[in-house]
Amino acid sequence: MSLSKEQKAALYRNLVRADQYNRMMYRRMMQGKLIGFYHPAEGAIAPGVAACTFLNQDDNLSPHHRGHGIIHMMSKGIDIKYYLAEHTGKDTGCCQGRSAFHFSFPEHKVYMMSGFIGYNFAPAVGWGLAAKRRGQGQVVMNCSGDGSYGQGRAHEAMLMAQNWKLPIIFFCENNGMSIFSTAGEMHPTPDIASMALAYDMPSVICDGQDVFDVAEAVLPAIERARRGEGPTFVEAKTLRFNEHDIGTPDLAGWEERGEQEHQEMRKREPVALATERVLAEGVFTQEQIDGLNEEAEKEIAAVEEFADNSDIARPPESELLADVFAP
Amino acid sequence: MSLSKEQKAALYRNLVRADQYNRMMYRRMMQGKLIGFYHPAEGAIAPGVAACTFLNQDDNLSPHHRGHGIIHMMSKGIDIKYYLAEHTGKDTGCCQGRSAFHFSFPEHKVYMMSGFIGYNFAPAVGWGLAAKRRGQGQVVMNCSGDGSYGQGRAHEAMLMAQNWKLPIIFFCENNGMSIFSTAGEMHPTPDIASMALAYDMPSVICDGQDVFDVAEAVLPAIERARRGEGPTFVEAKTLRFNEHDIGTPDLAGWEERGEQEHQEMRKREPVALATERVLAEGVFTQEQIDGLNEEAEKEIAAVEEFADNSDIARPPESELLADVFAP
Amino acid sequence: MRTITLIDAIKEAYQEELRRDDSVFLVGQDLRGAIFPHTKGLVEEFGTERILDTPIAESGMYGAAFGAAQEGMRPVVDFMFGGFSYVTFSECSVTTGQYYFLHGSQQSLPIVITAGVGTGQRLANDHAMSIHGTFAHHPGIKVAMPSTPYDAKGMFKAAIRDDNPVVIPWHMGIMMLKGEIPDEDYVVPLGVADVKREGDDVTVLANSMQLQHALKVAEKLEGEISVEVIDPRSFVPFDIDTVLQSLEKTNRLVVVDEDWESGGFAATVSARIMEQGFDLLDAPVTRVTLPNMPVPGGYMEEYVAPNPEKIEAAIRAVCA
Amino acid sequence: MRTITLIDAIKEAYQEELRRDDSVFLVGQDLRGAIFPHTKGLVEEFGTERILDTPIAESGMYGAAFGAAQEGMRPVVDFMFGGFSYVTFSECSVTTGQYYFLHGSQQSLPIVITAGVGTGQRLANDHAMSIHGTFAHHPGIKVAMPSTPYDAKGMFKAAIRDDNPVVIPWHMGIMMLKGEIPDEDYVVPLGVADVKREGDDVTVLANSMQLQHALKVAEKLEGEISVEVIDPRSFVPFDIDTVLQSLEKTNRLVVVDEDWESGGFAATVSARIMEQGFDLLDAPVTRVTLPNMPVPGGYMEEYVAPNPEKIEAAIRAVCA
Ligand SMILES: Cc1ncc(C[n+]2csc(CCOP(=O)(O)OP(=O)(O)O)c2C)c(N)n1
Ligand SMILES: Cc1ncc(C[n+]2csc(CCOP(=O)(O)OP(=O)(O)O)c2C)c(N)n1
Ligand SMILES: [Mg+2]
Ligand SMILES: [Mg+2]
Repeated sequence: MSLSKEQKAALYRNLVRADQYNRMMYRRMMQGKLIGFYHPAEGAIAPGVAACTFLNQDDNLSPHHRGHGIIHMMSKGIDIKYYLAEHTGKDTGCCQGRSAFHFSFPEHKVYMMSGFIGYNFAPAVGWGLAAKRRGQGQVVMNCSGDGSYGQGRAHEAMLMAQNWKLPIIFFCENNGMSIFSTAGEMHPTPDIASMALAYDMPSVICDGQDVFDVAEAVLPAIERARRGEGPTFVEAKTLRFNEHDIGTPDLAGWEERGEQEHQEMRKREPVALATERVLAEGVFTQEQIDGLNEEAEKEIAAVEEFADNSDIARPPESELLADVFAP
Repeated sequence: MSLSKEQKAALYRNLVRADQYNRMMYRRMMQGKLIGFYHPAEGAIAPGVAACTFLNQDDNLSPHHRGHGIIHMMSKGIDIKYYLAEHTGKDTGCCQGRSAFHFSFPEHKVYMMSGFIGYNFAPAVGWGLAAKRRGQGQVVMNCSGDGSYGQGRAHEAMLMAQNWKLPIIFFCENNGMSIFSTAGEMHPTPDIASMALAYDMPSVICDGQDVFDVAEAVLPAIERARRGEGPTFVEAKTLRFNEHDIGTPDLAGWEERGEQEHQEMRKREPVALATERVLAEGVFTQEQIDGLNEEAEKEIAAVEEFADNSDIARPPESELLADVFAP
Repeated sequence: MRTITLIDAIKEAYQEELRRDDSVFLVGQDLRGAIFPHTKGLVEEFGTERILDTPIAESGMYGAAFGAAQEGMRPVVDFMFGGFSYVTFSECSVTTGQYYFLHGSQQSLPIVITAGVGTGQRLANDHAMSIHGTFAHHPGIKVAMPSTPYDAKGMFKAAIRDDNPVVIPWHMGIMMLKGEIPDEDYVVPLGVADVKREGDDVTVLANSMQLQHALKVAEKLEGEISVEVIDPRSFVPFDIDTVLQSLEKTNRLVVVDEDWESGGFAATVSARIMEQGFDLLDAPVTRVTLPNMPVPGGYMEEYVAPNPEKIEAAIRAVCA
Repeated sequence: MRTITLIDAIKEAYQEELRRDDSVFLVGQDLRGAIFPHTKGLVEEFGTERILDTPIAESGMYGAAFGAAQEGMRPVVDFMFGGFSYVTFSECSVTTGQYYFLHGSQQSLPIVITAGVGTGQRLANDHAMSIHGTFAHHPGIKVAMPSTPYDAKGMFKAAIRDDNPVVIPWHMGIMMLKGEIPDEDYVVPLGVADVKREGDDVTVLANSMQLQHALKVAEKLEGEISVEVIDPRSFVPFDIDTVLQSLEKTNRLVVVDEDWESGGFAATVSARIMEQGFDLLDAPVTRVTLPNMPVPGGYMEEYVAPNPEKIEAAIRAVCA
């Protein structure tokens, strides 16, 4: 499958935005301007952009927790300001400032977050089921890390998706790490995609540093799901440039990941790789790229302003208690 | 691999015993002389016999719930009278009459039963781990049905077994049914063994109606585990002649399994198939076979007598309360 | 009025709600073939999409309900036996209970969770344990349990129509209990207790099979001790006002609950009455519960679990 | 006596028990690299078999502990955050609690279950919830939680040496709390409460971070109200005698518990005091707990959770 110029442009633009969003979140966490924790996405922004840029508003999305879903959500067209407000404890937050880091945009079919790794698999079955019954070609983009496939929930969801031919993309963002553990130690084969063999589910592996390569892998899977032909496993091999979450050391097992590993990784920085390509292919000029960067800066400044200018959410306990159940 | 005459004799003898034990349990349940329920094993006795006849006392065994583990336990050399006493609520029962249908023979490394299908997978990891650390060639025979592989726990155990090269045999007794549901509907490939592909785990499929064929499949897997080469998935294709448990109707989906299905199944009755073979191969004469049957009858009569002559367990509540925690 | 069994009352609730609302569906294991009679034959009317059987994969199965509820459907998820809900407990307790509130109270989650529970079958702990107390400990989930066929039908209908997650197990010990139900559509609102028998000397709060035990004891004691029997029906929300009103009259309370003493619903009731009704009490609130041991199967079950003898003894003790 | 933090006290307990007994090992996720400081560097001394990291597969991970315990080993399983235990709840509550008793009390199950819990990090429900109350509801499992470095070391050692499953979470809000510990080997037996401060007017039962809150309030009220502060230390078994003895003197009880009001440990204590100490009470037992809502993150956490202001108000109310 080859991408159109428009598609490449859209991907590149979102890649630039994703990169800046991630930097903003990193900076704010370091500044003490975020609640809870942040799992930085540097080096790993291409998969989410490619998986989500061409989704429709009524497709279901379960964003990966890395980058706290911002990459995925902004690529799907969700206004991030409500999530940043949430993450700063503000009353304009998408969860009324109650949730710390959970996201929720039901009108965009991004329903939820839970702190349990692998939480996405069970509800994805229900979303897929609803989409299939509706029969309008909606798909479920189910994004999570290599580590999450350790959970038995992953098996159950893939089993049922394949039994029922549900329109689910099992999108595995394999950065080779879960916290300090390496995928080499925690999964017995080189590819998490080997799990798809269990169900005779089609699978494809792509280069997660190359946003275009990921898009070329994921778009046919989306089309296949839309046509009602069932689930696909898509594995994007990616990298984690930073520590797992800000504040934890950057270890593999129990030893520092070395300078050399970092240098090797950074040779495959996704924005640099994509920039080279869009320039070479004439998708954008350098000037246009500068423009995209400026636009993204402005967008993010506005998002931060919204969050910072909102009030801290401190409703009285009685008000909260009245909100535990739907009326 | 070809079986010795002694091996065939041992298998055949246990097959005869297994068959009679199952008939006894069926009869007692119908007579109201068992507590709880009974999941009859007619048609499905060969896999358990083959999996367990050659286990050592210090190998771990998790018996399949079909036949309530009796086939597996008696094949491993466990005296069933304490389990029958348990199943009749007697104070001589292996769990002091407290458990209804749970079994527990720690000295034979049959530790437990739980009512949760798939319960066996998690502890099997720990047994395998202990066996590996001890390094004495012990193996874990982990028996359960096709349906149990729906559980995410199965994935987690196989993943960890393969990561750590644990000496576990994932022994799947695939009777094509779980209660009313067919494996065809609940698993997306013809073989549950397809799951082993996910982990690049060796697997083998055998004819579960033929006790010798199962033994030929399972013995190399046991040897492999003893040598420290890791887990194997062994799938025995078998049949369920009766209803799921006594009292439930015998349905596939929501319709009666037809007379024809039953007739077809019964052509593959495991004792008949094995008898033909032992006679043809001169392992036993008809006279010897009659002798084996008589022996088994006597054994089971003694087991029933023990259970029936024991007292009903009715300890005072205070005594029970004192037994909740180990001293 | 017709006389039907409790399990058939649940079935009628299913049938009527499935007919009334296309978004209602059942999901579980072997519902089509019907492990328990309340789903028998439903697949013939409603088809395999609305009477949906899954592999033995409780997380995936529950997920089918959870995700579908987020998509606007109204699933009833049947765990067969209550204990099996523990197999996917992070989903059906924490994630379910927090979903609405923690995500800003924007989108409700109309899931009904049901299963058979309770002692009486001699099946031991994992097949006999209660679940209402555990779920009532986790905020964001309504919890109720019917005691009569009338309540069963009305409460299951209310649960299916409720926009919140509702855990509503039914007790296997009274599945064949018969009672009258009207022909018209009705619901029994969740959160409203019911005085099942009036009395003056002592109040007994009891539910489900234990409510039936309590009624028997009340009858037996008639003339000697006048027992008011209240059925909470719902544990969350709990209608404490009805109990406090009764205490104005009786000043004595026995709470019967087929759950463990430690951390069970009876403890919560006792603590709340302590706080809200201390001055009404002529005697300490007394509980009849499961002792703190795994529910034994076999012949021990019947005397370890709450039973009429234990209830009678507790009544006599608080009235002494 | 040395002064160390609570989290280092746990680490010392691990080190000493790992050295003392070959059958002890730790299993969890990212223990080698140490998500929390109590496992930092342990792998260097004890190797990867005894500081065992698993995939993100809580059932398999817990199974490694459960099965190994049946094989005579003494695993400590670390869930990282307490809520993650719910991911494998059928194993770590029901199957674990029933194993010994239901299988005839022949073979004990020496597993220690631990995790960080509690409010104070603003991480919201799934990362902040308590687990002691839920586990205390399920029979067959001991449940305890330390409040000081001294208790932490001694109780973790006792837990590791206990032949029963012991759930012993530690509160993230006091992980850096400092306190003195002796150089010699010692254990703090499970099931023994501790009077952390003597007083005459009112008894406050509080544990873990809330114990620290209660001590602060007691100090603040000195001269005005004389507050006795008792740390239950263990929830199962629970040392009610120490509380009853205190009530002989104070006749007033406030129970502080960082768990939900509904079904939490505080309710159980209140109900038991109702039954066993009714005549000692000059005022109803009052509880300070989490209100029945999923624990909110963000800025709400600090005033929704029990805190010194709420504890003080409760003390004043029962003494009024
Ligand atoms: C049930 C559960 N277990 C453990 C954790 C702790 N945890 C948070 S992120 C993480 C690693 C996830 O790895 P992966 O899925 O590969 O995503 P990555 O962080 O590498 O992007 C772990 C173990 C958790 N949140 N939930
Ligand atoms: C967690 C759980 N879910 C459901 C059940 C109910 N159940 C008991 S046996 C059974 C079918 C098991 O099928 P399989 O593993 O193939 O074994 P078989 O009975 O066919 O021999 C089911 C669903 C259960 N006991 N536990
Ligand atoms: Mg990863
Ligand atoms: Mg089967």
